Formats: sequence, structure tokens, C-alpha cells
Amino acid sequence: MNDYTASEMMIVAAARALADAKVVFVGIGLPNIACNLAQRTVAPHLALIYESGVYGARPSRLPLSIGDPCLVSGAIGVMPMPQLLQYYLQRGLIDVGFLGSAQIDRYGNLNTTVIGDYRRPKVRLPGSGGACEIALMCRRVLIITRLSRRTFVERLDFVTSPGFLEGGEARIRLGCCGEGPAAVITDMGIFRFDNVTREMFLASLYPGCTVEDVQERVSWPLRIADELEIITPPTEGELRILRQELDPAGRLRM
Amino acid sequence: MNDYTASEMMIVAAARALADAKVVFVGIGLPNIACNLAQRTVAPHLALIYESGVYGARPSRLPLSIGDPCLVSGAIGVMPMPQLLQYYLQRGLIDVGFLGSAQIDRYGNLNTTVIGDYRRPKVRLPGSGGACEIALMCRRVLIITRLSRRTFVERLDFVTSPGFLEGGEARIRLGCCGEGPAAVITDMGIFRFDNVTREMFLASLYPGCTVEDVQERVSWPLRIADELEIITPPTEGELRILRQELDPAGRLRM
Amino acid sequence: MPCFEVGDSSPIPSLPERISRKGDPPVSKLTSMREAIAELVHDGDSVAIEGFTHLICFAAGHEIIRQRKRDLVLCRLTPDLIYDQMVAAGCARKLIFSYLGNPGVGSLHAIRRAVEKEVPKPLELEEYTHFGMVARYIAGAAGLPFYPVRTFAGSDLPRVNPLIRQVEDPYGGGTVFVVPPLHPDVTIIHAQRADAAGNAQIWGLIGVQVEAAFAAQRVIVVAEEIVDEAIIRADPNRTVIPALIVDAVVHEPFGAHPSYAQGYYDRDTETYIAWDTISREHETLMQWLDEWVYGLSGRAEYVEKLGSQVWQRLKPGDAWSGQVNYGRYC
Amino acid sequence: MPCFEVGDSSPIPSLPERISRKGDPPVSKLTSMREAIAELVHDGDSVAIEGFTHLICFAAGHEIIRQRKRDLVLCRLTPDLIYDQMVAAGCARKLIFSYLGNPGVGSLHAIRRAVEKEVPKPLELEEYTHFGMVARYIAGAAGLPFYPVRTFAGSDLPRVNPLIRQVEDPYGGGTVFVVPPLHPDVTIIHAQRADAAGNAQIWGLIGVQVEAAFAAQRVIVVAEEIVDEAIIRADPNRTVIPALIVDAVVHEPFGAHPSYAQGYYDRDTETYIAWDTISREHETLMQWLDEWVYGLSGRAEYVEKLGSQVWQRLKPGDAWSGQVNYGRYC
Repeated sequence: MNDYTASEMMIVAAARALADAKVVFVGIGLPNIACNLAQRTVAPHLALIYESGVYGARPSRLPLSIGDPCLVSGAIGVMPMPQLLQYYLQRGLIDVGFLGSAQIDRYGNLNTTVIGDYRRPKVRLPGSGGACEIALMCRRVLIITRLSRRTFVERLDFVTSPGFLEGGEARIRLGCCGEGPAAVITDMGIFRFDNVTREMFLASLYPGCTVEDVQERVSWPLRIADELEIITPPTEGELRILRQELDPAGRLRM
Repeated sequence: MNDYTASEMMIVAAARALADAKVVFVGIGLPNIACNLAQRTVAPHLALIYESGVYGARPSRLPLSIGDPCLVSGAIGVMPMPQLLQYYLQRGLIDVGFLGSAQIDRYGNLNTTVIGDYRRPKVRLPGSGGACEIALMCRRVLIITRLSRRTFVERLDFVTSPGFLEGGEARIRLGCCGEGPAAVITDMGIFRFDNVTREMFLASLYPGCTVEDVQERVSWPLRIADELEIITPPTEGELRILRQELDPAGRLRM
Repeated sequence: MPCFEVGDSSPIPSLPERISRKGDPPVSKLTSMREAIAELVHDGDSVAIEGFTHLICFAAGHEIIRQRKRDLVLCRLTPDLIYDQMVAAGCARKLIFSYLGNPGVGSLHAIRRAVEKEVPKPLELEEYTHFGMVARYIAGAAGLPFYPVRTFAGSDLPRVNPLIRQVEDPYGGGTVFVVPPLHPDVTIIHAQRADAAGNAQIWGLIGVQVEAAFAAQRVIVVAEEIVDEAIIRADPNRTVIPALIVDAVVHEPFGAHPSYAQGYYDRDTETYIAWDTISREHETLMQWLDEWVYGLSGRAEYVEKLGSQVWQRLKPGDAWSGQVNYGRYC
Repeated sequence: MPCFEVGDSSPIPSLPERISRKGDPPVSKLTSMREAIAELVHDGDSVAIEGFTHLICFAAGHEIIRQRKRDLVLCRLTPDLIYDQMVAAGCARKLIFSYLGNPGVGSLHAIRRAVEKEVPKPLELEEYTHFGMVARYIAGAAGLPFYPVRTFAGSDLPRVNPLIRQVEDPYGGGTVFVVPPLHPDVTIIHAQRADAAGNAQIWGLIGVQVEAAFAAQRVIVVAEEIVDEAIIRADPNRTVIPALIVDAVVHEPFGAHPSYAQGYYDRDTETYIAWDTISREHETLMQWLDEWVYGLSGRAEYVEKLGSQVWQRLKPGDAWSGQVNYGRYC
């Protein structure tokens, strides 16, 4: 069981980050697997909320979409989107939101809208969906994305979802209810954000990864924690649940 | 069956005023009886809406309150108040609203808030409830009230629900979606409103009532239609339904 | 100018302690009415016992009277008999409301006495229309700093209530009235059924209960029946209040009388009509409170004292909803 | 500056003709999909086929393609496969949206081709976040001139979309973003069941269907089952759309495939995944449209062509809601 992929390590790290969470806004893809793993390990009472309008889902299978019927049957509550977006999210009731991104800068701002100019894009990406409000309104935001210089850029082509903007107090001046990005969970290690400058720094590495590996994939000169933590590899229990229950097709092993 | 009370005539006149209505906002008391009579006579498809959150009620008894359980069982739809007030009323979907009043002036403005000064009232009345928004948002408003100099006053102590304000174009300048009061149905006759000045004028009398009877109970010098209509007395059919089905206790006969 | 009064918290509600306190869905929050009121309702609090005609939690109001809470700011569209009783008992210093009557009957005499004659003490009024009150709750529930409405135009209400203000439509449509959020310290919700964690389901009139609950700092759910979580999960579209926002759950059958619970018992119109006589004089009203509130230990004794004949009279026939298929997906 | 585009009507909607046209509840509005689309969807209209993942009315979208409607302004949070197909077929001139992806799969290639390469023709984009779109529908449904939201702050979206504006909080809380109402010319709602007059009930995800319907000028209800009015009246809390706002009712079983109807059939994820390949080239996509849309007379043929094996695969097990008692009061 000692061999695991970077994707598996990333999911396990994300699940562990939910240890003290009570209510999580679940996205599709990696966050979905991470939330389900957390519910089966560190956070058995974790309430899963989907922006499609579901509270307290107990999915019997891993849904492809956040609107899958398996999220509805057996949920605690299902409601119109205006209610979920306003009374739960905007009201400040959600602990943690997960976001991915096509581009991220050092202050945790995210771009999922366009590569290139907005009016004449080189690549038209999906846009915000609920990402902008999740970034603003969840108490904490966890960002999951793989390391690459195309993703970790000096300057975003477009700010879809604000992190700490230009750093420092900038986000507080926005007056939004969430505290902003808490961590960026990658396939090689985890970034956190400086309490004052709000710039991200490398806080921990996965076993076998080096600072150089990370720096190679980030466009700006990295800041690094004084005491760089090495993350415990996935346990047998974590891997068993992941492989047998959540990823039987082995997509995270590819 | 030739003898009927002024109250019965008033209810019958109110029911007849609903002949072309499709959707009516039902108030409690006299309007409630009038709407039910209309549904059984001139407007069999009349949809009854109650601000408590009910659409398409089929009350099996005459409810004391607009939140009675008999309005819910067998209704077409029941919804939270924010939905009814915003998506039906404010959206402009309601044809007719009924209002009563403690004071009314010549422009159909209504006071149900205080007699005397607002801060030190001689009599504290119930206040608006939904009256102000009904007055503003229903396409047409029908006012039902008994004639008396205490009610038909020169100047309101408080404007709870606007009619035509100071008359003329004043209401249009408010920008509200309803057209304002269409008629005032009393126990002696019916007032309508001049298309230009927006002042009310006596348009019709019930059999046996005179202009003098009415003037005696109104504080300002009456305007009277060139051709004063005499209302057809209640028919046998109207009285039968009223007495047997809607007012078996005979409260309208007292 | 004071723009936020008691019952209005900061426009950006941050609820860290709430989440950590209430978040665990499987934890039972079942308690007695006495303990729930003692722990969660404090002198000076703003309190919303909502429910439009339907599901008004008289059991909670009576317990507040018994515990002699003072200086409450009472929020409700229609103060109804329950606030008339609480005002007569001296619990309230202020009302935030939109309709001050005994529906279909007449006046609320105790509240009128307080307003007109300061008996038993003065009562401050903060007045809206129904839609205005609903909008205040919506703003509170939605975490919005204000809520726009097309009511109030041409009325004198904005003149006497400085919290009703205007903003300019940035799309050129003129001005529109707005109200600020209402954030009761405590909202008490009566429901037909809830699980022990506080997930509650209501059918029939829902009124503004959902908004009043989400707007509040603390929520007490009172239910006719406590059911297994599986009952709730079988019909998730019926759920109106999530355990997430609930602090205490009280099992109190018949707790809404003389208001009603759709499908459980009828509205007791005789009591509403009789109140007109009982409440006309402060003294007769206080005698009634002695007999029906102070003299009883709680709702169970009230139910017994009311007697089986009344409950028989109020029992409705059956009218079942039918059921729908959510489908099993695996 | 143009502040109201196609799809935005005046801030105070007046609907006299609507009421007189649609008001009679007992009148049957049953018609065929072909007639409903022919009569109620016109070239140049703004059209909302809503439904968040759930109850997306592909049958209506395909009929619009078949009838070669042109210059439509398509409104939807997530354009999904249905608008990808309509854009490829040349029906649209503009999208009003918030998320442009094939959920869990990848891009919507036809829409990207239209935006990036103007194939088959240019496509204008008007972009929001999900909450921004939801707020536009709420404002439309509520007859409000604007709707305040706490999203957009710090994002570049307000910079590229001048319809996202700000107002000053009159209670001193700073500025807040607002969006204008969205009033589609036509909204198409897919429901599990409706009566012949158009009273519709939905369970499972409701998304923003209610708001999209009330915001619209015209509404088409498409239902898996047409039921007697008595079924609707047995459970009035389940009703989401009233006949009052409905112009036409179409009975179209399986009309949402490859989207789904909770309790009736599963989401066909295989079709969603396969679309990624089919849609990568305009030519293969057009071949697919020839085979599955232009080549068929309507949804009944589509259902037959898809074959019983697929429907068997998509059939869920049972999960019944249980029923509640509304009570008989007389």
C-alpha cells in the first residue's frame, strides 16, 4: 500500500483539511472525492451542501455533477437556489468552500474565465459559476489545483474569484463575510497565506517532493515557511476507502 | 324574499363588481363573503388569493381569519409569504384587491392606523397589515365600508394606504403598478372616481336610498353622476346563496 | 440618528460561534420548554414568535410569561393574542409589527391599553406593513444590508418610521423604498415535526417562518412530533429549517393552541372570540393569566385543563397528501 | 449607455393582457410541443430553458432547433448541452449565463467555437456569477427594478458587464452590488407533473425555475405526467408554478433526457461524456443533429430511437416520500 499517486496524496491532504469543518460547500471533481473521504475519516458529521440546492446529502455514489439525483434522495433538505445562495451562503453559515482554478496568483486570486483578452479570448474558460460568491462568502476557502507555471502565474488574465486581491488589508476593505483562502492544496505540497502580507508561502511538502520541484512550477519567487512540514503519507485506511469506495475505477491512480 | 338588509345589498353589490375578475386578493369579513358569493354567481372561475400564502383556495366554510386551515386543504398552491407578496402581488398578477377602512377621503386614500396624533393616538387602529401594498399593487382596488361622517372625512389623520393622493396625476407619479381605487361600495350606494380629477362621485344608489341620505353621512360636498344609476336589488338566487350557504347565522340580517 | 436598534445587528453577520455550537447534525438538542426559554431567552432580547395564524407557539409565549422575562422587543407581523398576553404580563418594552388586531374579531385590548394608557407600562411601537416586515426578515435571513420593496409609496409610514428609507435605482427607474434587516436575538418556530437535531418540516401556511429563523441569532424549534431523521430524509423538499441553525428542540404537542397545526388540530376561533371579552379590562385579563399561565406548570397541564371535549371539537378529518417517488439511485 | 437589453422589459411590468388571457384556471392549455414552440417562441425572443442539472427540457430545445428559430437570446445559469446544440444549430445570437461548461466533463465546444472562432456565427456573451443570474431572475419575478447581492466584490466581472452596478446602503454599510431584472420573453419549465391548466409540481432540485417562470412574459409548462387537478390540490405545498402564469401545457414523457426527472429517470452521464467527442468538430456535431433532431419528428421518436435498453439503465429504484395529513376542515 506504500505506493500512491500524487493525486491520491492531494485528495488525502484535502480531506484532512476538513477535520474541524462542520458544513462544507462541495464542488465537483477532486473536492467531491475529498469531502466524501473526510466524511468517512476525519469528519464523520460533515454536512455536505451543494449549490444546486441540497443540504445534508448522503450520496450513494460519486456524482458526476453537483445536480445529480443521488444527492437529492435521502438528503436532509432540498431547496430553491435563491434560498441556498442567500440564507446559507450569503448569510455566512458555510464553514469551508472548495475551489479549483485555471490560474492563481500569489494572493490566492483565481481566474476561471478567460486566457487572453476578455473580448477576444485565446481560450474561453467556463466562467465563475458559483466560484466568486463561494470565494467571498464561505468562512474559509480551500483551493485545490495541480502545480504548473501556466496555473501559478505572476498576473491573472482576469480575476473571477477574489482571494486577498493585492494583499494586506485589501480583502477586509471589500466588506465580504468570508476570511478568504486558507490553503492551496497541490500535487506536491500545501501553501498557506501570511497573516500580514497575505502572500502565499509553501507550508508543507509531500514525501519525496522538494522545494525545487515546486519552485520550477511557480512563476514567482517562492516564499517558504521557516519550518517546512513534511506531510504524513496516506494511511492504509485512507487509501483503502479511497480506492475501494470512492475511486474504484482508479482514475486517481492514472 | 323582497326584504333584505343594507348589509346584504352591499355584499351583493361587491360580488357583482367581481364579474370580470380572474384573480382576487381576499380580505376577511365582508370581502370574504363577497368573493365567495361571486365565485358562486358571476365569477365561477374566480381564483381566490390570500396574503397568508394561499392560491386557488376552495374554502369549505367561511373562515374567521385569512390564515384559516380550511383555506389550505384543497388549495391549488400554498407558498411562503415572501413568494406571494413578491411574485404575485408586487409582480402585478392580481386583478382586484378589497380594502375596508376606518377613514376615507374624497380621493380614496385610507386610514387604518390611528385616530388622532400618531405618537399620542386617541384610538390606536390595527395599522396597515397588507393594505398599503394591496392599495398600491393590485390592478384595481374595491373599497367596502359603511357610510358615516366619522369614516368619510375631509382629511385623514394618517394615510395608511394611498388611493389617488391629492388627485389628478399624483398617483401615477408614484410609479406603482396598480391603477388605484375603482369603486367604494357602501351600504347606501356606490362611488366611482372621476377619470381626470380622481375625486370620488356617487355613481349609483341602492333602491330606497336618496342622495340626501348619502350626503348626510359624508363630510364634504358630494359630487354626483349626471345619470345616477339605481342598483338592481338582490335577486332571489343571490339571497338564497348568501343566506343558506354563506351567512347561515344571519349576521348580515342584523 | 440611530439606524440600528435592538434586534438589528451589524449588516455583515459573522456567526463563528453559532457554527461551532450547532453544527453537528446528529447531536440531540431535545430539551424542555422551561430549559429552552431559561437558557435562550434573556431579558432585553428581541424575540420573534412567528407563524401567520398557523403554528403560533403559544406554549413558548406562556413559558416566557411564567419566567417573568422583561424588556423584550417582540417582533411579529400580527402580534395576535400571544403578544397581547405577553404585553399585559409586562414582558415587553417594544413591538415591531405590521397589524395590531385580533383577526376577524377586533382590537388587541392589552396592547391598546399599553399604547394609549401605558397600562401596565409604556410600549414603544415600530411599525411596518406586512410586506415591510417580511422584507426585514428576508434581509436578515439573506445577510443583506437592506431590502427593496415597492410598497410604502404615498403612505405616511415612512414619515413616522425613520428606518424606512429610499435608494436610487441605478437603472434609471427612480427611487425605491428599502428596509433594514431584522435579526431577532431569538426566533421560536413551531413545526408539525422535527428530528432531535432540529431539522423541521412544515406543511400548510409557512408564512415568514423560514426567514425569521435564518435571520435570528438563536433558534428554538418546537414540534408537535419528534420523528426519526429517516422521516425527514424521505421527503427533503418538505424541510424548511435545517439543524444547522437550531439551538434547542422542544417536543410540545398542542403547543400552538389556540392557533393551530394543519392536520393536527383546528384553530380555536371560540378562544379568539372569547379573548375580546377577557382582555377588555386589565384585571380580568390578569385573572385569566393567573388561571391559564401562572397557575400551570406548562403546556401538558394546559392541555389537560382545556379538556378532551375541546380537543375533540378541534380534531380535523383526514386529507392525505399522497406521496411522490424520489427514486433510489446507486 | 443601454441599460435594458433584449430580455429586459420596463422595471414596472404591467401584465393586463396576460391576466385576461391565462386567468381561467379550469381551461385546458394542453397542446403539442410543435404548436407550443411555433406559437410562443419567435425569432429574436429571449428564451430561458432553466433547470439546474435537473429537468432541463431538451425536448423543447430540439423543437426550437427543428423549427429553425433564429436570433434568440438564450438565458441559463449553465448553458449545458442543450444550448451548445442550439448555438451549433444557429438559433442564438446571444447568451446570458454564469457557467459555460459540461459539468464534470469539460468544455462546451460549440459555444467555444462560436465565441473563439465565430462558427457557425458570432455569439455575444453577457456574463454573471450563478448568484448574479439567480438575482436577475428574482428581480424579474418580484417586479423589482434591481436586486442587491454581496457577490462580485473584487471580481473583474463588473468591469466587463456594465449591467452590474452599485448602490449606496442607506444604513451606512457602504456600497453593494446590484443586478437588473431579467424578463425572458419565454420561459420553458419541465415538471414531473402538471394539470391541464398548468398548475405544476416539482420535487428534487427546483433550481431557479420558479423565478424564471414568474419573471417571464410567457410560460410553457412541459410535464412527464398530466394529472387531475385533484392530485395537485391534495398537496398544495408541492405546487411551484400556478396556472395563472402558464400559456401552454405539453405532455412530453422523457422530455428532459439526457438531463433527468427525479424519481422518473436518471441523468444519462454517458450521453454527457459522449458529447465531448461528438461536439469537438462542427461537422460531427451537425451529423448528430441530423440524426437526433432534424431527422426525428419529435420526442416520441427520440424516445423510441434511444431504445428500451437505455431507459432500463436509467430507471431508478423506488424511494417514496411518505405522506402528510392536511386535515379536512368543515
